Amino acid sequence: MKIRALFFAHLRDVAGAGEREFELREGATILEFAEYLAGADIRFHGMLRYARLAVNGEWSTTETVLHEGDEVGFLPPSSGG
Amino acid sequence: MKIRALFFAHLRDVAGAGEREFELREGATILEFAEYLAGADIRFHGMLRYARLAVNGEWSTTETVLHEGDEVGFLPPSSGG
Amino acid sequence: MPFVRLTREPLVLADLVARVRTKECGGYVTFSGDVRDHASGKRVLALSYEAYEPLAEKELRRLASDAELGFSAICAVEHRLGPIPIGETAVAIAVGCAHRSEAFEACRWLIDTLKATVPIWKRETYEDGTVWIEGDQSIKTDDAA
Amino acid sequence: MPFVRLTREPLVLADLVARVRTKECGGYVTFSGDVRDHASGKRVLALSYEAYEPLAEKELRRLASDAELGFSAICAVEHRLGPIPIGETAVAIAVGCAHRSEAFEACRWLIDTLKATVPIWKRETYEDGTVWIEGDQSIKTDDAA
Repeated sequence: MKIRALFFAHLRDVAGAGEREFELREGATILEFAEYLAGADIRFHGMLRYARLAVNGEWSTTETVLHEGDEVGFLPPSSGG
Repeated sequence: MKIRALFFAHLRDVAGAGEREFELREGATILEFAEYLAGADIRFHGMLRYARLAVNGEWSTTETVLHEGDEVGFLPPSSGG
Repeated sequence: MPFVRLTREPLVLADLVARVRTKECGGYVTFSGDVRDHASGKRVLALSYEAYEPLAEKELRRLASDAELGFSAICAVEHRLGPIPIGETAVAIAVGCAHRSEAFEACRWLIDTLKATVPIWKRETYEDGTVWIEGDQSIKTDDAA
Repeated sequence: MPFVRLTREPLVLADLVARVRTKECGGYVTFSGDVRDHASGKRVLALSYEAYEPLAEKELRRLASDAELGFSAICAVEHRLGPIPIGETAVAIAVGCAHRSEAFEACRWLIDTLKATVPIWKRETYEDGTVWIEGDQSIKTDDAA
Protein backbone atom coordinates (compact mmCIF):
# COMPACT_ATOMS: atom_id res chain seq x y z
CA MET A 1 0.00 0.00 0.00
CA LYS A 2 1.07 3.60 -0.58
CA ILE A 3 1.64 5.88 2.45
CA ARG A 4 2.39 9.58 2.30
CA ALA A 5 4.80 10.80 4.98
CA LEU A 6 5.17 14.43 6.04
CA PHE A 7 8.41 15.60 7.63
CA PHE A 8 8.66 18.89 9.50
CA ALA A 9 11.44 21.19 10.66
CA HIS A 10 14.86 19.42 10.75
CA LEU A 11 13.24 16.06 9.89
CA ARG A 12 12.58 17.49 6.46
CA ASP A 13 16.34 17.90 6.00
CA VAL A 14 16.82 14.30 7.09
CA ALA A 15 14.11 13.04 4.73
CA GLY A 16 15.35 15.21 1.88
CA ALA A 17 11.81 16.50 1.29
CA GLY A 18 8.80 17.67 3.28
CA GLU A 19 6.64 15.02 1.70
CA ARG A 20 7.56 11.53 0.47
CA GLU A 21 5.68 8.46 -0.63
CA PHE A 22 6.49 4.99 0.67
CA GLU A 23 5.35 1.52 -0.26
CA LEU A 24 4.53 -0.51 2.87
CA ARG A 25 3.03 -3.95 3.41
CA GLU A 26 -0.72 -3.97 4.06
CA GLY A 27 -1.51 -3.57 7.77
CA ALA A 28 1.86 -2.07 8.77
CA THR A 29 1.91 0.02 11.97
CA ILE A 30 3.67 3.35 12.43
CA LEU A 31 6.25 1.51 14.53
CA GLU A 32 7.11 -0.73 11.56
CA PHE A 33 7.15 2.28 9.26
CA ALA A 34 9.60 4.09 11.56
CA GLU A 35 11.82 1.00 11.77
CA TYR A 36 11.86 0.87 7.99
CA LEU A 37 12.88 4.57 7.86
CA ALA A 38 15.63 4.05 10.48
CA GLY A 39 16.96 1.19 8.38
CA ALA A 40 17.08 3.44 5.33
CA ASP A 41 18.80 6.37 7.13
CA ILE A 42 20.54 6.20 10.51
CA ARG A 43 19.43 9.77 11.24
CA PHE A 44 15.85 8.52 11.55
CA HIS A 45 16.95 6.33 14.45
CA GLY A 46 15.15 7.34 17.66
CA MET A 47 12.65 9.47 15.79
CA LEU A 48 9.69 7.81 17.52
CA ARG A 49 10.96 8.95 20.88
CA TYR A 50 11.66 12.43 19.55
CA ALA A 51 8.75 13.24 17.26
CA ARG A 52 5.05 13.21 17.90
CA LEU A 53 2.96 11.33 15.37
CA ALA A 54 -0.12 12.20 13.39
CA VAL A 55 -2.21 10.19 10.96
CA ASN A 56 -4.49 12.02 8.57
CA GLY A 57 -4.22 15.26 10.55
CA GLU A 58 -4.94 13.79 13.99
CA TRP A 59 -2.61 12.81 16.85
CA SER A 60 -1.61 9.19 16.73
CA THR A 61 0.54 6.57 18.46
CA THR A 62 3.18 4.07 17.35
CA GLU A 63 0.62 1.22 17.39
CA THR A 64 -1.69 2.79 14.82
CA VAL A 65 -2.31 0.48 11.85
CA LEU A 66 -1.87 2.28 8.55
CA HIS A 67 -4.08 2.07 5.50
CA GLU A 68 -3.69 2.78 1.80
CA GLY A 69 -3.37 6.51 1.19
CA ASP A 70 -2.82 7.46 4.85
CA GLU A 71 -0.87 10.63 5.55
CA VAL A 72 1.63 10.15 8.38
CA GLY A 73 3.17 13.23 10.00
CA PHE A 74 6.42 13.21 11.99
CA LEU A 75 6.31 16.26 14.23
CA PRO A 76 9.36 17.42 16.21
CA PRO A 77 8.88 19.27 19.54
CA SER A 78 7.00 22.52 18.87
CA SER A 79 8.50 26.00 18.85
CA GLY A 80 5.56 28.19 17.89
CA GLY A 81 4.48 31.31 19.76
CA MET B 1 -4.81 80.07 59.01
CA LYS B 2 -6.86 79.10 55.98
CA ILE B 3 -6.94 75.42 54.88
CA ARG B 4 -8.55 74.11 51.72
CA ALA B 5 -10.16 70.68 52.14
CA LEU B 6 -11.02 68.37 49.25
CA PHE B 7 -13.74 65.73 49.69
CA PHE B 8 -14.13 62.84 47.27
CA ALA B 9 -16.86 60.31 46.43
CA HIS B 10 -19.49 60.05 49.21
CA LEU B 11 -17.49 62.36 51.48
CA ARG B 12 -18.37 65.14 49.07
CA ASP B 13 -22.05 64.52 49.85
CA VAL B 14 -21.25 64.67 53.56
CA ALA B 15 -19.25 67.88 53.17
CA GLY B 16 -21.87 69.41 50.88
CA ALA B 17 -19.15 70.34 48.38
CA GLY B 18 -16.04 68.84 46.84
CA GLU B 19 -13.95 71.73 48.07
CA ARG B 20 -14.34 73.84 51.24
CA GLU B 21 -12.26 76.36 53.10
CA PHE B 22 -11.70 76.18 56.86
CA GLU B 23 -10.13 78.51 59.38
CA LEU B 24 -7.85 76.57 61.76
CA ARG B 25 -5.44 77.64 64.52
CA GLU B 26 -1.81 77.95 63.41
CA GLY B 27 0.04 74.61 63.74
CA ALA B 28 -3.05 72.39 63.78
CA THR B 29 -2.55 68.76 62.73
CA ILE B 30 -4.80 66.76 60.41
CA LEU B 31 -6.00 64.88 63.51
CA GLU B 32 -7.22 68.13 65.06
CA PHE B 33 -8.76 69.18 61.74
CA ALA B 34 -10.65 65.88 61.53
CA GLU B 35 -11.86 66.22 65.15
CA TYR B 36 -13.12 69.67 64.29
CA LEU B 37 -15.00 68.27 61.25
CA ALA B 38 -16.50 65.41 63.32
CA GLY B 39 -17.73 67.99 65.84
CA ALA B 40 -19.41 69.94 63.04
CA ASP B 41 -21.07 66.88 61.43
CA ILE B 42 -21.48 63.46 63.05
CA ARG B 43 -21.10 61.83 59.62
CA PHE B 44 -17.45 62.84 59.62
CA HIS B 45 -16.93 60.74 62.72
CA GLY B 46 -14.49 57.88 62.04
CA MET B 47 -13.35 59.44 58.77
CA LEU B 48 -9.67 59.16 59.73
CA ARG B 49 -9.99 55.41 59.98
CA TYR B 50 -11.93 55.24 56.72
CA ALA B 51 -10.24 57.75 54.42
CA ARG B 52 -6.65 58.07 53.38
CA LEU B 53 -5.15 61.51 53.72
CA ALA B 54 -3.22 63.75 51.38
CA VAL B 55 -1.64 67.16 51.87
CA ASN B 56 -0.80 69.22 48.81
CA GLY B 57 -1.17 66.24 46.51
CA GLU B 58 0.99 63.81 48.48
CA TRP B 59 0.07 61.01 50.89
CA SER B 60 0.00 62.13 54.47
CA THR B 61 -0.73 60.95 58.02
CA THR B 62 -2.89 62.19 60.87
CA GLU B 63 0.14 63.76 62.61
CA THR B 64 1.00 66.09 59.73
CA VAL B 65 1.13 69.71 60.84
CA LEU B 66 -0.82 71.99 58.52
CA HIS B 67 0.24 75.36 57.20
CA GLU B 68 -1.53 78.38 55.73
CA GLY B 69 -2.93 77.54 52.29
CA ASP B 70 -2.45 73.77 52.55
CA GLU B 71 -4.77 71.56 50.53
CA VAL B 72 -5.98 68.55 52.54
CA GLY B 73 -7.59 65.64 50.68
CA PHE B 74 -9.86 63.08 52.32
CA LEU B 75 -9.76 60.02 50.09
CA PRO B 76 -12.18 57.09 50.58
CA PRO B 77 -11.06 53.55 49.59
CA SER B 78 -10.37 53.47 45.86
CA SER B 79 -12.60 51.95 43.20
CA GLY B 80 -10.78 52.75 39.98
CA GLY B 81 -9.94 50.24 37.26
CA MET C 1 10.07 56.12 31.95
CA PRO C 2 6.53 54.72 31.88
CA PHE C 3 3.70 56.45 30.06
CA VAL C 4 0.73 57.26 32.31
CA ARG C 5 -2.30 59.38 31.62
CA LEU C 6 -5.67 60.34 33.04
CA THR C 7 -7.99 61.36 30.24
CA ARG C 8 -11.62 62.10 29.47
CA GLU C 9 -11.24 60.75 25.92
CA PRO C 10 -11.87 57.15 24.79
CA LEU C 11 -8.89 54.83 25.36
CA VAL C 12 -7.22 53.17 22.37
CA LEU C 13 -5.45 49.94 23.34
CA ALA C 14 -3.39 49.79 20.15
CA ASP C 15 -1.94 53.26 20.84
CA LEU C 16 -0.93 52.13 24.31
CA VAL C 17 0.76 48.99 22.99
CA ALA C 18 2.65 51.14 20.48
CA ARG C 19 4.07 53.10 23.42
CA VAL C 20 5.73 50.05 24.99
CA ARG C 21 6.85 48.37 21.78
CA THR C 22 10.65 48.10 21.52
CA LYS C 23 13.10 45.75 19.89
CA GLU C 24 14.16 44.39 23.28
CA CYS C 25 10.69 43.06 24.08
CA GLY C 26 9.44 39.69 22.93
CA GLY C 27 6.23 39.50 24.93
CA TYR C 28 3.45 42.04 25.37
CA VAL C 29 0.54 41.69 27.75
CA THR C 30 -2.35 44.11 27.96
CA PHE C 31 -5.29 44.48 30.28
CA SER C 32 -8.40 46.50 29.55
CA GLY C 33 -11.25 46.94 31.97
CA ASP C 34 -14.53 47.76 30.28
CA VAL C 35 -17.68 49.29 31.69
CA ARG C 36 -20.25 46.52 32.07
CA ASP C 37 -24.00 46.76 31.81
CA HIS C 38 -24.51 45.06 35.16
CA ALA C 39 -22.90 45.12 38.60
CA SER C 40 -23.89 43.33 41.84
CA GLY C 41 -26.84 41.85 39.92
CA LYS C 42 -28.23 45.25 38.91
CA ARG C 43 -28.48 46.84 35.52
CA VAL C 44 -26.03 49.75 35.20
CA LEU C 45 -27.53 52.72 33.38
CA ALA C 46 -24.58 55.07 33.69
CA LEU C 47 -21.13 55.08 35.12
CA SER C 48 -18.49 57.67 35.77
CA TYR C 49 -15.13 58.01 37.49
CA GLU C 50 -13.63 60.86 39.42
CA ALA C 51 -10.10 61.15 40.72
CA TYR C 52 -7.95 63.29 42.94
CA GLU C 53 -6.10 63.99 39.74
CA PRO C 54 -2.68 65.30 40.79
CA LEU C 55 -2.19 62.48 43.30
CA ALA C 56 -3.77 59.82 41.09
CA GLU C 57 -1.41 60.66 38.27
CA LYS C 58 1.59 60.74 40.60
CA GLU C 59 0.56 57.41 42.10
CA LEU C 60 0.05 55.81 38.67
CA ARG C 61 3.50 56.97 37.65
CA ARG C 62 4.97 55.52 40.83
CA LEU C 63 3.28 52.16 40.30
CA ALA C 64 4.33 51.98 36.68
CA SER C 65 7.93 52.91 37.56
CA ASP C 66 7.98 50.25 40.29
CA ALA C 67 6.65 47.70 37.80
CA GLU C 68 9.28 48.67 35.22
CA LEU C 69 12.04 48.22 37.77
CA GLY C 70 10.64 45.17 39.54
CA PHE C 71 9.71 43.17 36.44
CA SER C 72 12.24 44.54 33.89
CA ALA C 73 9.23 45.79 31.95
CA ILE C 74 8.13 48.74 29.88
CA CYS C 75 4.71 49.93 31.03
CA ALA C 76 1.95 52.25 29.87
CA VAL C 77 -1.22 52.94 31.86
CA GLU C 78 -4.28 55.03 31.09
CA HIS C 79 -7.42 55.60 33.13
CA ARG C 80 -10.45 57.35 31.72
CA LEU C 81 -12.38 59.79 33.94
CA GLY C 82 -15.83 61.31 33.74
CA PRO C 83 -18.84 59.49 32.29
CA ILE C 84 -18.02 56.35 30.27
CA PRO C 85 -20.59 54.70 28.00
CA ILE C 86 -21.36 51.02 28.68
CA GLY C 87 -18.98 48.76 26.76
CA GLU C 88 -16.18 51.32 26.57
CA THR C 89 -12.85 51.02 28.32
CA ALA C 90 -12.20 52.56 31.74
CA VAL C 91 -8.61 51.43 32.25
CA ALA C 92 -5.97 50.12 29.88
CA ILE C 93 -2.50 48.77 30.65
CA ALA C 94 0.20 47.62 28.24
CA VAL C 95 3.40 45.89 29.33
CA GLY C 96 6.36 44.80 27.26
CA CYS C 97 9.08 42.44 28.54
CA ALA C 98 11.87 40.32 27.18
CA HIS C 99 9.96 37.25 28.38
CA ARG C 100 6.26 36.58 28.74
CA SER C 101 6.29 35.49 32.35
CA GLU C 102 7.35 38.92 33.62
CA ALA C 103 4.92 40.64 31.24
CA PHE C 104 1.96 38.71 32.69
CA GLU C 105 3.11 39.30 36.25
CA ALA C 106 3.77 43.02 35.77
CA CYS C 107 0.40 43.60 34.09
CA ARG C 108 -1.46 41.67 36.78
CA TRP C 109 0.37 43.49 39.56
CA LEU C 110 -0.33 46.86 37.95
CA ILE C 111 -4.09 46.43 37.64
CA ASP C 112 -4.41 44.87 41.12
CA THR C 113 -2.36 47.62 42.76
CA LEU C 114 -4.02 50.39 40.74
CA LYS C 115 -7.43 49.24 41.93
CA ALA C 116 -6.31 49.11 45.55
CA THR C 117 -4.34 52.33 45.84
CA VAL C 118 -4.86 54.96 43.14
CA PRO C 119 -7.33 57.64 44.32
CA ILE C 120 -10.02 57.12 41.69
CA TRP C 121 -13.69 56.44 42.45
CA LYS C 122 -16.52 54.95 40.46
CA ARG C 123 -20.10 56.14 40.58
CA GLU C 124 -22.74 53.75 39.24
CA THR C 125 -26.32 54.61 38.41
CA TYR C 126 -28.92 51.83 38.51
CA GLU C 127 -32.66 52.02 37.92
CA ASP C 128 -33.19 52.61 41.64
CA GLY C 129 -30.50 55.16 42.30
CA THR C 130 -26.86 56.16 42.21
CA VAL C 131 -24.02 54.92 44.43
CA TRP C 132 -20.39 55.68 45.02
CA ILE C 133 -18.24 52.58 45.10
CA GLU C 134 -15.61 52.86 47.82
CA GLY C 135 -13.49 49.74 48.19
CA ASP C 136 -16.02 46.92 48.70
CA GLN C 137 -18.82 49.27 49.72
CA SER C 138 -21.62 50.94 47.78
CA ILE C 139 -22.79 54.22 49.28
CA LYS C 140 -25.99 55.90 48.09
CA THR C 141 -25.70 59.41 46.79
CA ASP C 142 -28.16 62.06 45.66
CA ASP C 143 -25.47 63.69 43.57
CA ALA C 144 -26.66 62.83 40.07
CA ALA C 145 -23.92 64.91 38.41
CA MET D 1 -16.94 29.24 19.76
CA PRO D 2 -13.42 30.64 19.82
CA PHE D 3 -11.86 32.38 16.85
CA VAL D 4 -8.60 30.78 15.70
CA ARG D 5 -6.57 31.40 12.58
CA LEU D 6 -3.27 30.60 10.95
CA THR D 7 -2.33 33.34 8.53
CA ARG D 8 0.53 34.67 6.45
CA GLU D 9 -0.67 38.26 6.89
CA PRO D 10 0.39 40.69 9.66
CA LEU D 11 -1.59 40.25 12.90
CA VAL D 12 -3.70 43.13 14.19
CA LEU D 13 -4.22 42.94 17.95
CA ALA D 14 -7.13 45.39 17.97
CA ASP D 15 -9.06 43.21 15.49
CA LEU D 16 -8.54 40.21 17.73
CA VAL D 17 -9.78 42.09 20.81
CA ALA D 18 -12.85 43.17 18.85
CA ARG D 19 -13.64 39.48 18.30
CA VAL D 20 -13.89 38.71 22.02
CA ARG D 21 -15.56 41.95 23.10
CA THR D 22 -19.04 41.36 24.53
CA LYS D 23 -21.25 43.06 27.09
CA GLU D 24 -20.75 40.19 29.53
CA CYS D 25 -17.01 40.75 29.79
CA GLY D 26 -15.45 43.26 32.13
CA GLY D 27 -11.81 42.29 31.74
CA TYR D 28 -9.74 41.68 28.62
CA VAL D 29 -6.21 40.34 28.58
CA THR D 30 -4.09 40.02 25.48
CA PHE D 31 -0.73 38.50 24.74
CA SER D 32 1.38 39.21 21.68
CA GLY D 33 4.67 37.56 20.95
CA ASP D 34 6.92 39.58 18.68
CA VAL D 35 9.89 38.56 16.61
CA ARG D 36 13.02 39.81 18.36
CA ASP D 37 16.29 40.87 16.82
CA HIS D 38 18.29 38.55 19.06
CA ALA D 39 17.97 35.01 20.43
CA SER D 40 20.38 32.96 22.56
CA GLY D 41 22.78 35.91 22.41
CA LYS D 42 22.88 35.98 18.62
CA ARG D 43 21.60 38.56 16.20
CA VAL D 44 18.57 37.26 14.31
CA LEU D 45 18.59 38.26 10.65
CA ALA D 46 15.44 36.45 9.58
CA LEU D 47 12.78 34.29 11.10
CA SER D 48 9.97 32.18 9.79
CA TYR D 49 7.42 29.68 11.04
CA GLU D 50 6.02 26.58 9.44
CA ALA D 51 3.16 24.44 10.71
CA TYR D 52 1.45 21.18 10.05
CA GLU D 53 -1.48 23.37 9.21
CA PRO D 54 -4.55 21.13 9.43
CA LEU D 55 -3.48 19.72 12.81
CA ALA D 56 -2.14 23.04 14.11
CA GLU D 57 -5.46 24.72 13.42
CA LYS D 58 -7.42 21.84 14.97
CA GLU D 59 -5.17 21.91 18.01
CA LEU D 60 -5.46 25.69 18.39
CA ARG D 61 -9.23 25.37 18.25
CA ARG D 62 -9.17 22.64 20.87
CA LEU D 63 -7.00 24.70 23.21
CA ALA D 64 -9.14 27.78 22.79
CA SER D 65 -12.33 25.79 23.38
CA ASP D 66 -10.83 24.22 26.50
CA ALA D 67 -9.85 27.69 27.74
CA GLU D 68 -13.33 29.05 27.08
CA LEU D 69 -14.89 26.22 29.07
CA GLY D 70 -12.28 26.02 31.82
CA PHE D 71 -11.99 29.74 32.52
CA SER D 72 -15.49 30.96 31.47
CA ALA D 73 -13.71 33.01 28.83
CA ILE D 74 -14.12 34.13 25.26
CA CYS D 75 -10.91 33.51 23.31
CA ALA D 76 -9.33 34.43 20.01
CA VAL D 77 -5.93 33.16 18.84
CA GLU D 78 -3.91 33.88 15.72
CA HIS D 79 -0.50 32.59 14.67
CA ARG D 80 1.37 33.99 11.72
CA LEU D 81 3.29 31.61 9.43
CA GLY D 82 5.99 32.11 6.85
CA PRO D 83 8.69 34.78 7.11
CA ILE D 84 8.02 37.49 9.72
CA PRO D 85 9.99 40.75 9.78
CA ILE D 86 11.82 41.59 13.03
CA GLY D 87 9.54 43.52 15.39
CA GLU D 88 6.31 42.13 13.96
CA THR D 89 3.93 39.84 15.79
CA ALA D 90 4.12 36.04 15.48
CA VAL D 91 1.29 35.12 17.84
CA ALA D 92 -1.61 37.07 19.31
CA ILE D 93 -4.18 36.01 21.88
CA ALA D 94 -7.17 37.93 23.22
CA VAL D 95 -9.30 36.77 26.13
CA GLY D 96 -12.44 38.31 27.58
CA CYS D 97 -13.90 37.31 30.95
CA ALA D 98 -16.38 38.61 33.47
CA HIS D 99 -13.48 39.05 35.91
CA ARG D 100 -9.84 39.85 35.37
CA SER D 101 -8.41 36.95 37.30
CA GLU D 102 -9.76 34.34 34.88
CA ALA D 103 -8.78 36.50 31.90
CA PHE D 104 -5.13 36.57 33.02
CA GLU D 105 -5.12 32.85 33.78
CA ALA D 106 -6.79 31.84 30.51
CA CYS D 107 -4.42 33.97 28.41
CA ARG D 108 -1.36 32.67 30.24
CA TRP D 109 -2.53 29.08 29.93
CA LEU D 110 -3.23 29.53 26.21
CA ILE D 111 0.19 30.86 25.27
CA ASP D 112 2.02 28.33 27.48
CA THR D 113 0.05 25.40 26.07
CA LEU D 114 0.22 26.67 22.49
CA LYS D 115 4.01 26.82 22.70
CA ALA D 116 4.23 23.31 24.11
CA THR D 117 1.76 21.46 21.94
CA VAL D 118 0.70 23.13 18.68
CA PRO D 119 2.70 21.73 15.73
CA ILE D 120 4.39 24.95 14.62
CA TRP D 121 8.15 25.39 14.21
CA LYS D 122 10.42 28.39 14.13
CA ARG D 123 13.44 28.75 11.87
CA GLU D 124 15.96 31.42 12.81
CA THR D 125 18.73 32.75 10.61
CA TYR D 126 21.81 34.25 12.29
CA GLU D 127 24.97 35.64 10.73
CA ASP D 128 26.58 32.18 10.99
CA GLY D 129 23.73 30.04 9.73
CA THR D 130 20.14 28.89 10.01
CA VAL D 131 18.60 26.63 12.64
CA TRP D 132 15.30 24.94 13.33
CA ILE D 133 14.12 25.44 16.87
CA GLU D 134 12.57 22.23 18.20
CA GLY D 135 11.52 22.47 21.84
CA ASP D 136 14.69 23.59 23.66
CA GLN D 137 16.99 22.52 20.87
CA SER D 138 18.49 24.39 17.92
CA ILE D 139 19.27 22.17 14.95
CA LYS D 140 21.40 23.45 12.05
CA THR D 141 19.86 23.34 8.62
CA ASP D 142 21.08 24.06 5.12
CA ASP D 143 17.55 24.73 4.00
CA ALA D 144 17.65 28.50 3.52
CA ALA D 145 14.13 28.59 2.06
